[in-house]
Amino acid sequence: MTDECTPQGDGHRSSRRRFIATAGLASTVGLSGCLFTGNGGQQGGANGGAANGSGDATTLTFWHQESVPHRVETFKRFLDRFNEQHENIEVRQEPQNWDEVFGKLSSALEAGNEPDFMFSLPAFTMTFQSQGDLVDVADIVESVDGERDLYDNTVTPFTYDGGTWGVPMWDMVFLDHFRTDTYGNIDTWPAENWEQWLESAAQATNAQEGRYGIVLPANKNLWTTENLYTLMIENDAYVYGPDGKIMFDTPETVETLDFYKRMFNRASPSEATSWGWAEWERSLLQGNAHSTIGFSSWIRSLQETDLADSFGAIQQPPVETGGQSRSVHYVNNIMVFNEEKKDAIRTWVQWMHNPENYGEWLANLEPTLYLPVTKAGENADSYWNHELISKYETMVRTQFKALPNASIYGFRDIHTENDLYIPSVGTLEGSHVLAEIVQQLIVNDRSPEAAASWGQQRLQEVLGVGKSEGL
Amino acid sequence: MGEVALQNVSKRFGDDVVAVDSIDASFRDGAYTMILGPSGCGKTTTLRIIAGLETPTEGEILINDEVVTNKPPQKRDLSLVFQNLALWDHKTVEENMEFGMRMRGVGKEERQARVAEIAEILRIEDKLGESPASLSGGQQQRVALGRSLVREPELLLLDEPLSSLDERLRLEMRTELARVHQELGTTFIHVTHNQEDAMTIADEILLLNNGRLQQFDDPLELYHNPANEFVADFIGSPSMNLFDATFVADGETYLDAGSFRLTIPPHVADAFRDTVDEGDVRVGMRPEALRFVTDESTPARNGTPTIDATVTIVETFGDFNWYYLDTGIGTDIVVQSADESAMENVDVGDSVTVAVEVDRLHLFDPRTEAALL
Amino acid sequence: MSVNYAVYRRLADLARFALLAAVIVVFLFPFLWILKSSFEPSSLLYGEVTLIPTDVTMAHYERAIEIGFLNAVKNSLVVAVGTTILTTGASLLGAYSVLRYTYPGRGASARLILLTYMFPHVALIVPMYQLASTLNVLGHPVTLIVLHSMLALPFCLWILQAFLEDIPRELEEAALVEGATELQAFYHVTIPQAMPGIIAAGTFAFIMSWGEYMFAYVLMTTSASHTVPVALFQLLGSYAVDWGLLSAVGVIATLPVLALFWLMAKYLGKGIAKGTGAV
Amino acid sequence: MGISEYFPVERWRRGRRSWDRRTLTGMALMVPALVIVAIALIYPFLGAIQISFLNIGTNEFVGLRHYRWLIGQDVFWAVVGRSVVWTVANLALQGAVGIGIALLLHRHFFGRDAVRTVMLIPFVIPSAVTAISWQWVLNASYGPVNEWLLTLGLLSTPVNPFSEAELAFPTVILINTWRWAPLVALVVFAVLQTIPREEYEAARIEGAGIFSEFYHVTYPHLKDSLLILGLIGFLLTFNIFDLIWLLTKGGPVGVTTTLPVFIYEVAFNLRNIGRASAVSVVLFLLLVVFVALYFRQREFKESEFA
Repeated sequence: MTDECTPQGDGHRSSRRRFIATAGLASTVGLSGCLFTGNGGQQGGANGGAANGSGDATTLTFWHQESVPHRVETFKRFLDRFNEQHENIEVRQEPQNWDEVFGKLSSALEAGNEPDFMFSLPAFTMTFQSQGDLVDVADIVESVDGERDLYDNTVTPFTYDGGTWGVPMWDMVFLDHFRTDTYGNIDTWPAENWEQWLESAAQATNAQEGRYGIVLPANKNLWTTENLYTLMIENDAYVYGPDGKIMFDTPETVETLDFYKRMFNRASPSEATSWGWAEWERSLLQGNAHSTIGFSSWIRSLQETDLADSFGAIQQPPVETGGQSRSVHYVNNIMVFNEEKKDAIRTWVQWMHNPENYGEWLANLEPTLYLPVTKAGENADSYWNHELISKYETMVRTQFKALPNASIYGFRDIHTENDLYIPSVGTLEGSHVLAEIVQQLIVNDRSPEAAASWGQQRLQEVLGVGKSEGL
Repeated sequence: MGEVALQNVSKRFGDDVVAVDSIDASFRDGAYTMILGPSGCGKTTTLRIIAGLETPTEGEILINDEVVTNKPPQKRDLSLVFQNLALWDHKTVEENMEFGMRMRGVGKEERQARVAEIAEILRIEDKLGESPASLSGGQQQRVALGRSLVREPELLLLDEPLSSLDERLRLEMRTELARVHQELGTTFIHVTHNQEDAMTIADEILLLNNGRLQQFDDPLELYHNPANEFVADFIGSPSMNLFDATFVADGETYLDAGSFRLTIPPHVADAFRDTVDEGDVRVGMRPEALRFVTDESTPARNGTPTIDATVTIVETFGDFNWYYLDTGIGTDIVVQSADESAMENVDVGDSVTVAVEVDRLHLFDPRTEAALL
Repeated sequence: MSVNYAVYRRLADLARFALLAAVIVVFLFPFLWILKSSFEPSSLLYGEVTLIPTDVTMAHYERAIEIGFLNAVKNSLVVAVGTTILTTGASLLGAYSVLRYTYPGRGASARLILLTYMFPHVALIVPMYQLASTLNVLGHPVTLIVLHSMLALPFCLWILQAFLEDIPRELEEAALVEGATELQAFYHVTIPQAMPGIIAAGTFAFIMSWGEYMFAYVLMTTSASHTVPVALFQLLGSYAVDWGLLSAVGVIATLPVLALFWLMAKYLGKGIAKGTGAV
Repeated sequence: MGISEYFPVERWRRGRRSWDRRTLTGMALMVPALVIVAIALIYPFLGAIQISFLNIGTNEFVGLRHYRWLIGQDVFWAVVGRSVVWTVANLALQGAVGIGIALLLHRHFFGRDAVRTVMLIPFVIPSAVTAISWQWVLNASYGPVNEWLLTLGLLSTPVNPFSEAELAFPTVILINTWRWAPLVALVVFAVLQTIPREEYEAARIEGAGIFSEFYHVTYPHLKDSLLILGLIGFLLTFNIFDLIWLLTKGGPVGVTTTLPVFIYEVAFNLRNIGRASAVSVVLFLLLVVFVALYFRQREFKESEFA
């Protein structure tokens, strides 16, 4: 028995009120905003300032998205070599994930704590350029061009708005990869036009045996976007019209979507709606998938299997016989955030582009995937000396052949000719709308016309860009 | 020295609840005082105020003439045995017992010696290494007592220490407490709701009801001279018979209960008239002050009043019985009788006559409930 | 009749066991699958689906160590242990405060902590990054420790509150009466008495911190400071996935927390039950 | 009666002092927890509110523009709806599975404690590992589940549940249920252990079957715990980001884009942190309203959430 009378706390009614009042108070204080001041303007923030304590040495921190171990190791090898040879500069890598890096970079930019430079792609470069985050690197590009002769179409995606905003570091291009043992038996191979292509892929397909002529993805990822876009480029279909507005819903797009869908239905595994690169590789190595359009990224893993010698690649067949094969390419560039360290960055870029280092670097980073962007690089012994590059020389030569006719959305001929500046391309890529359109087409089984019109709407909505007047 | 005084002490919880209401009391040094009262009367709160676990809303606490009202418990030289014992299961018996000395920086050897000494007195010397949880209820009780006694506090507070024990153990521990108190001479303040405990071992009893002090006296005084109706009702088993009556003093002096009258014998009538006004009173009669009138006895001779009644229930205890009598006043009158002939002859349904010892009649003011006589 | 009942009971027991077995299989299968795969040579991973590896290799684990994954394990240990200490300490004091004291704003501050579960954490990334940058603690474990503590705090508070409620107040008062100060009573009595709750809350905080991904990715700016989930997803690079390595790393990422859980399961279980007011 | 009766200064002083000491101690003990919440939640939370009124990058004040934008977005309301479905479906499934498992464990049998422990493993595994292993196990081309279903003839072609518009959402919900149901089971089991055996025996004597036994004996005991679990579960589940993001990134065709994923997409993929913050604030307000209603609706003991 206890006699004490414990005081009861205030009833829930008043507590609840207090609780809501607390929340309300918090919001009010937030509105006044006095606690929080954005400091997005600061450049070269706390982390590794302009020059650190040890004499005049400049520390360069850069981000890249090549986070798998062997690429990180390759980077490290070259960074160690560079740092050894340059007393005053120390370069440090911070590998990132493509999937989440933009949250991190956005945060870093807001806090003024971004890296000094970063590996990127044309669309993303433009996004950050449009926000005023980037430093003009025309001088660096010029010096590399002067010394090593850059290919024009690797520079154009970065030249707009009165400057050059990215230094091309390597290129990647889509080819049509196929298993020679399967496709060798098909008379219409190599296909001369899209219909033959479709026919050949269909012939190579035997769904009962789990064998598919081609893998066309329909997942919400970059690979799907690229697949559709490659075919659109081939067929003269556009996302942005000549006025920089959305010009998606055109007969060319409908044709392309129609082809995509027919090809998917006849020759692609239905579960490819969820695939990314990893699944395609698996499927290839398991012998289920026999061709794909894409980057030549799996050559390294192929070596462990018996497929290594039965693999070939051609440029994508043109739409019509005798037409021009075209493709999508991804120039990987660096974008520079820190003006003050530009000299050091130039030194590093020039060193990386030195054919002795350059060829070896790209060949080891991911053999057959990453292509030199300079004449000097293309001819560098250090590149061709790599075991896999030489083994797949034909394939690599085909890549070089495809490159001059490859382009990328936002930076197509009609855009560069008109000197158009389309900052929403970054959003386009981040939003995966093109991949979504493929999903509408395949997963939601819309007609090509409906998918094209859905896409036009969606693009305008997501990008906040109006409808193009057309060509 | 272990003298405790409460000066006008009140404790309120919130605005409505008054747990302790203006208590003034002085506890004698070295005495065994029981704070007695029904559940919720404020006795534990009073004890906790003395211990320093509660701060009074009003009033002062003095220990050895020093005001300690706002001193935390650790600064008062006292100890408390909790109702639930509050033994620390994560410590051994020995660690439990030596804790107070450890907190006071007593050296290890001395601590061990003291613990051993007290453990022997309490007969738990072979349990020192064990966890309290593994001990029996009585042993736990001894450990709790030992923890409090070991550093010889001037004042030992006990909060219902016997309530969790079964009957046999309770009796044993009660005796044990009395023995220990005698040996040590420490001031004991012991809270209980059990009047039997209080009556048997207390030097003094402080009786509380609804937070108010009812009476603070030695046990016999409480029994024989209850200060008010509550004390009269609370002390004694079975309870005092209480009923309404009218005191009439016109010529004849009597108490009119409606269905019967108690005539006040002439030799005490004057005393009644002097202290009690005519009118409504509450009458109290201890069951043991009533006795059956048999043929052999002639109570009327010296004017002893009697009541005629019918027996409704008989409860047998062996050496005495309780008889519930219907006298027509609405409540039963209880008689406790050890008279052998009555125990043999009186049964349910019998008509009986009981005599009332006028000397042991209590009268209370029906409004203030204070004792009149 | 009784025979039928016995048969019925037997059947019911069988059904119960079958269901439980199915449940356990479903609950464990994904982890067992990567456990199995982590020991398979890469060539087998691309082949047929088998339950038992036909060939066993430690190569993936060797590779995991070679690429420095243990550094991530070390980082995660630092962060998780820090989170555990901070959360447990703060919630022990907080729960004690709510339970034993009355003061203006007590209920409000306790409820304020519930806000933790009401604001989308994704939206905290940018401001949090700015704060960490201003304080120059980006990439420092303390940043994650504070964040993870915030995430684990409400539930740990509930757990500890429930445990503290079960400690009779008299145990502390006995210590006070014996001459201990409030602090000493807290140390000598409350903490030992609340130990099962402290262990439960600590285990919960550790598990939560160990698995957290998004804040860890954004705020741990250098690869040297990456925690386990971040390092794990770094392996899922574009255009190349080494599934064998990924499985091995997944197993390494799980083992410490699994071991801790196995040791503390009794306490954690009780803690969760109490924290949600079940008992 | 002296004036001191009206101004009991001495008592005030004394009372105030003792009040102060305990009050200050109590407040001081709360400080560490509040500091953590202030640093890691309140401060960034206020920051997010501020950002929701800014055009980030230029730091230009845009008033309610972001809010107007999102109110007008059908997508936003679709996502809100999806989040509600996500939460309710998860809670319902977790409740059903959790109670089911707890009932299976209710009767004592050899090895029950081990089962109870093993059962919690999904909750312990880091969500990153969970995501990777489920993606693998359910993978259409090399996952075992498809392989077996094909062998058993239950499927004619492999199916990757993460990529089918109809399957992706249920699959993610199921995986999240897989992760959290053990916890519900644990709690329910703990409650079941507190139900006196006599109540079941009484029900059985009165002729109750399994279902009426559950309804009349088990359920009333569970109700209170489920209410609290329901609230915590609702808030936690509503804000789940990691697992969905790691499994599907909100796809395919956005069918798994719940509010937190949407916020991430708007903030970082679409690079509009202001809008994303506005969405977050609205989401927060929705949850405040929900919690307020919940508190109004249900009797909560002060201690549960104090």
